[in-house]
Amino acid sequence: MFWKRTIPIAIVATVGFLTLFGWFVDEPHIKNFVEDDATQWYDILASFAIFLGALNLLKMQSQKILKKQTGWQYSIFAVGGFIFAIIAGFVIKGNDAIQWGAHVTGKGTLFKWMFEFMFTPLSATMFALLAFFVASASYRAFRIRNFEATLLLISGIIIMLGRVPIGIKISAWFVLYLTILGIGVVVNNAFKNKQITLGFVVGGLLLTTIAGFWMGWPVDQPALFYLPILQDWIYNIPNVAGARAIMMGIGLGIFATSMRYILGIEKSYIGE
Amino acid sequence: MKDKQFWIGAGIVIALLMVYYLIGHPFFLSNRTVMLFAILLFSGTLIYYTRLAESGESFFLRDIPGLKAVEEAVGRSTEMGKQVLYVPGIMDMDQVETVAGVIVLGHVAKMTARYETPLNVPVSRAIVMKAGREACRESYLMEGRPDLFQDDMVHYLTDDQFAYAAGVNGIMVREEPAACLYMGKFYAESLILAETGNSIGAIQIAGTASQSQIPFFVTACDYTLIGEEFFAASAYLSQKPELLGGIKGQDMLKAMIVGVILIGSALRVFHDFGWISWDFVNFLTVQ
Amino acid sequence: MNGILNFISRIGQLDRRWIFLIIALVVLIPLFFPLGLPIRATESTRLVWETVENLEPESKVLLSLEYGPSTKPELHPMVFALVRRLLKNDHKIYMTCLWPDGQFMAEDLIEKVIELEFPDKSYGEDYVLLGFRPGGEAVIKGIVSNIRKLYTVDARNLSVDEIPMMEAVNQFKDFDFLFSASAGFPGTVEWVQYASDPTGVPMSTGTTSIQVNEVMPYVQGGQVKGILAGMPGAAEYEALIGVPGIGTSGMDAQSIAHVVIVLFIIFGNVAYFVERKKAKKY
Amino acid sequence: MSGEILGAWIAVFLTLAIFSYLYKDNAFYKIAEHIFVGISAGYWTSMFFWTQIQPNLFGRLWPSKQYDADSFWYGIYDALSWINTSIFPAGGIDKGHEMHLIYLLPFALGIMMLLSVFDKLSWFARWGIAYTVGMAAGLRAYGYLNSNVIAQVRNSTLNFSDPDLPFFALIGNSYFNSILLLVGTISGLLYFYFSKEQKGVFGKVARVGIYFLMVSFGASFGFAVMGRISLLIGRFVDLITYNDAYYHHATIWVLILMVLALGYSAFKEKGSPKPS
Repeated sequence: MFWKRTIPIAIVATVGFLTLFGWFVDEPHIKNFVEDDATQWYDILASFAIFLGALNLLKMQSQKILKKQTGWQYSIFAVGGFIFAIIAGFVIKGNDAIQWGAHVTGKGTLFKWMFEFMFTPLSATMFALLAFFVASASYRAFRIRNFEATLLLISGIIIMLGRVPIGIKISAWFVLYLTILGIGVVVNNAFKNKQITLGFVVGGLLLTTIAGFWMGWPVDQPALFYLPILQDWIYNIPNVAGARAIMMGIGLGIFATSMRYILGIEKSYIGE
Repeated sequence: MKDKQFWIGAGIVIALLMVYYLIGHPFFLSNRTVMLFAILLFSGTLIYYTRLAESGESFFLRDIPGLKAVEEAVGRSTEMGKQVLYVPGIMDMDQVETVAGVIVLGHVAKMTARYETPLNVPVSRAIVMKAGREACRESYLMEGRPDLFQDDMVHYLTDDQFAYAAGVNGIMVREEPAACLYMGKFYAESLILAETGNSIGAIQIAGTASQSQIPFFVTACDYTLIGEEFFAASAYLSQKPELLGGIKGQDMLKAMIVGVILIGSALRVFHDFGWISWDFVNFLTVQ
Repeated sequence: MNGILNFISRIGQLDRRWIFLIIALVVLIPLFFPLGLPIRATESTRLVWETVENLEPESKVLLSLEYGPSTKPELHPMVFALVRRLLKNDHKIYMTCLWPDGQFMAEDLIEKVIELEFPDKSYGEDYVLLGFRPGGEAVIKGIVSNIRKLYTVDARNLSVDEIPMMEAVNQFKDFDFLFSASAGFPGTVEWVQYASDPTGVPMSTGTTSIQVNEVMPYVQGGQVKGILAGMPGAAEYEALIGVPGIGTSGMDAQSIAHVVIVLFIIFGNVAYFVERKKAKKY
Repeated sequence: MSGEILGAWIAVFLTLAIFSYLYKDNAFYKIAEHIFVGISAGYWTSMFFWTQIQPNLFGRLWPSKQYDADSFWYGIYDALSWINTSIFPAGGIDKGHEMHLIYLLPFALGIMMLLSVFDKLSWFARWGIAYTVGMAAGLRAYGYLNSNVIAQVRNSTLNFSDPDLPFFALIGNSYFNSILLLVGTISGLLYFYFSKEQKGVFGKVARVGIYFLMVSFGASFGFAVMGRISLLIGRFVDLITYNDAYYHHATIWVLILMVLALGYSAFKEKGSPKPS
């Protein structure tokens, strides 16, 4: 029990206190540990751990092949890919001018070749799949179900259009017309009276048209309805307010959770 | 003044700090004093409420729908005879979110042990694999079902973000889990996971403090624990008084912060108008 | 009428693969037939531009590259544009990488922009690639406390003591400006928390679009001086300095794709309403 | 350079194979996915080893600066060097480090981590986990409290410092914007208040908070669309490059072959009764 539980809890508390209060201490050894060694140690630890992970991956995939589970043929590619990467990493350098160690970031090595022609296209394409997913997600999710969803939709669309060059071409008057129609829907829902709705919409459109002729239809006036300016406002004011609230919540949550670990109130991450 | 021990302790800490200050505070970075006080005040509040809860005081805590849904999701998987997929984020244990994710995993493992539902936890970091296994093993043991636990429930895929996403994607489309839980720190892969989960019709619950990913989870998942709610999850799920007390303490801190913002606004405006010379902004700028 | 309604509600249940196909086409076609839409700089881009323009001549600029191949399309254009401007204004550029693949990106930058367009600028005097050091936040802290301890040699194995422009550069405070081109962790947020906030050295940033929201509160509060937001941010910066580049050329495809997605959203909603109406009727 | 042309073909194949997932889960995607998982695991294992363990750990334990062939400590090193000279080059490791024997501690934790594969010793990993959690907790608690809480409290306060501040302006600061920011931040923060039912006045404030959160999410979403499209543009530009005559039109050939293969398999599936 002592080795399995008490020591780990003691390690958390000691290291935690040291790294937390080390921020206030102007003593070279402690400062060095907090600012440099602490994270380096973790990195070293993680680098050892990754061998463990790789072993687990190999075990799972080889089991699949040996037991001929469904899709075992594909596991051959996983094992093969891993072995190829390890060979490029530890056995064949491919460029004698570069030292071992520098070969993982240097030019002309097998490792670099693997990075450029296998790793890069795979990860960049996987990332690019998101362009499609984000389109289908917005298609499905941006529905005017309730007021909150509508806000999400409107702010999303304004940012999407206002941020790109085409937004500059969209006249503020067009947006104004749309806004009046949109408010018309709200008015209709609020009063449930066709006459009021009709009066509002026709009146609004008429007034806008008169104002438009009077002002000569400038693209970026009234500024409130010009997408590039409107998106800048949304992005700088309401967006920041919301983001800041979440940010502070997260900050507090992380602080409180960290303190719970350091003080040993929460210790289930090592099993209780 | 209910908790005598606490106040005595706090008094001792303050006294020690005073003594330290009076002897010339060696090795102390004095431009960070504000932060030191903030830490002491904040942790003091948290400890106070934790102790209060431990002594039997109970607090009201509102429901978080996403957390109620976790048990439902596990139940549904059981009915359908399918597995539960749990993704503890793509970062390592050096992120507080990941640790929180592993703790929630422990609670989920208790449920799957109770319902005898298969659990599948692909992870992207080996330390998380180790920690996840320990948490699951313990949960299955506590539920009296060590026979159902296997090490390979929690298995490693790869450290790489998108390779991991591709791998989990594959698991989803081929094994078709009925419930997908995403709890941890996420980056761009969040939408790949959530969209694929959606396409296989799984019930999806996400919890994350990765600010930029919350919107995707909100739109693509059935329930999302937003930011701080996620950190409250382990307290809600465990219902342990000391953890619930911490949540109450956090709430008090939020009230305090709102107060400081309001007072600070007044002070700042007074300063801007030249009525007072003390600069609030400068005071809170800690270098 | 019924036919139209049926058609609309069928669009509502459109197989998402059709959406995928249309997106692919609208992104691909403008790449072959550009439209040349005008570009207008947003406030936060302008702030970056102003900050860079207001630097004293021969300022020491730390440029940190924290991205890899997967986010290259978003960050590479802005780094290209920024470096062009910095070198044109005779600033000195110190490049560091917090991500291992950042070094590949930096090499690419040197090859394609600096060596090609600024042949009179020499390595070690006007720009230097200090390279990648492992450790994430620890590297930032190392740069803040003592950069020479962290970087004894640069990426080309030259001793730092023999690099002329490294003279009088000992710690982060010796730099005049920091630009972090960041695609995630460690990146902008860590630079704010561990370098810029504690030392007061001004910084700007360029991030992937998705990260913008995370960084915005820092920008709004003045902790970060402006932000270049994704590929459009790069295009705006290119417009401000008057040198169109990769960012500008991608903007047409970007514009059309956005319009198409907005159209999808509108169709989706119309279909949703029609469906709801139908459901009410029966 | 044939390596480059071969590489281009492989890159094109892998790119299109991943894209083929958009059509449906198919053999090409499965191959690419498994290769990706395997390659990346090997990639990061090598990367971590050569950027962490070798330079930062071994480089600190046996730096070339203090190399002394007669000492016992470097005797161990020489033995290791005899086993493998690429990891342990003769004469110590030159990564600019001094000797720090304190790094034997993380070394030991790392070894314990490795030993935890054995069932009996699985608890060995706990020490490493404990170290990681403790370090993360201490470092993050300070960083987040400073930048995410204290600094944001400061930024949320009203900013009326400009004497000619307009009452309302869309761009830049104004009385209206400053107040709106304050209201939004506070109401948003109160949404996260757990120990009070969201009813009555408090409920309304929390509702307003949600509205701000939603606008923020929408904006984020809009940005995401933007970023993702940019990445797709990047991919297409690469594919167009690889379609050059220099690469023997790799893109178009691989595309045609892949479409044919997928079409054939779809045709075959349609012909045969579904196995259900």
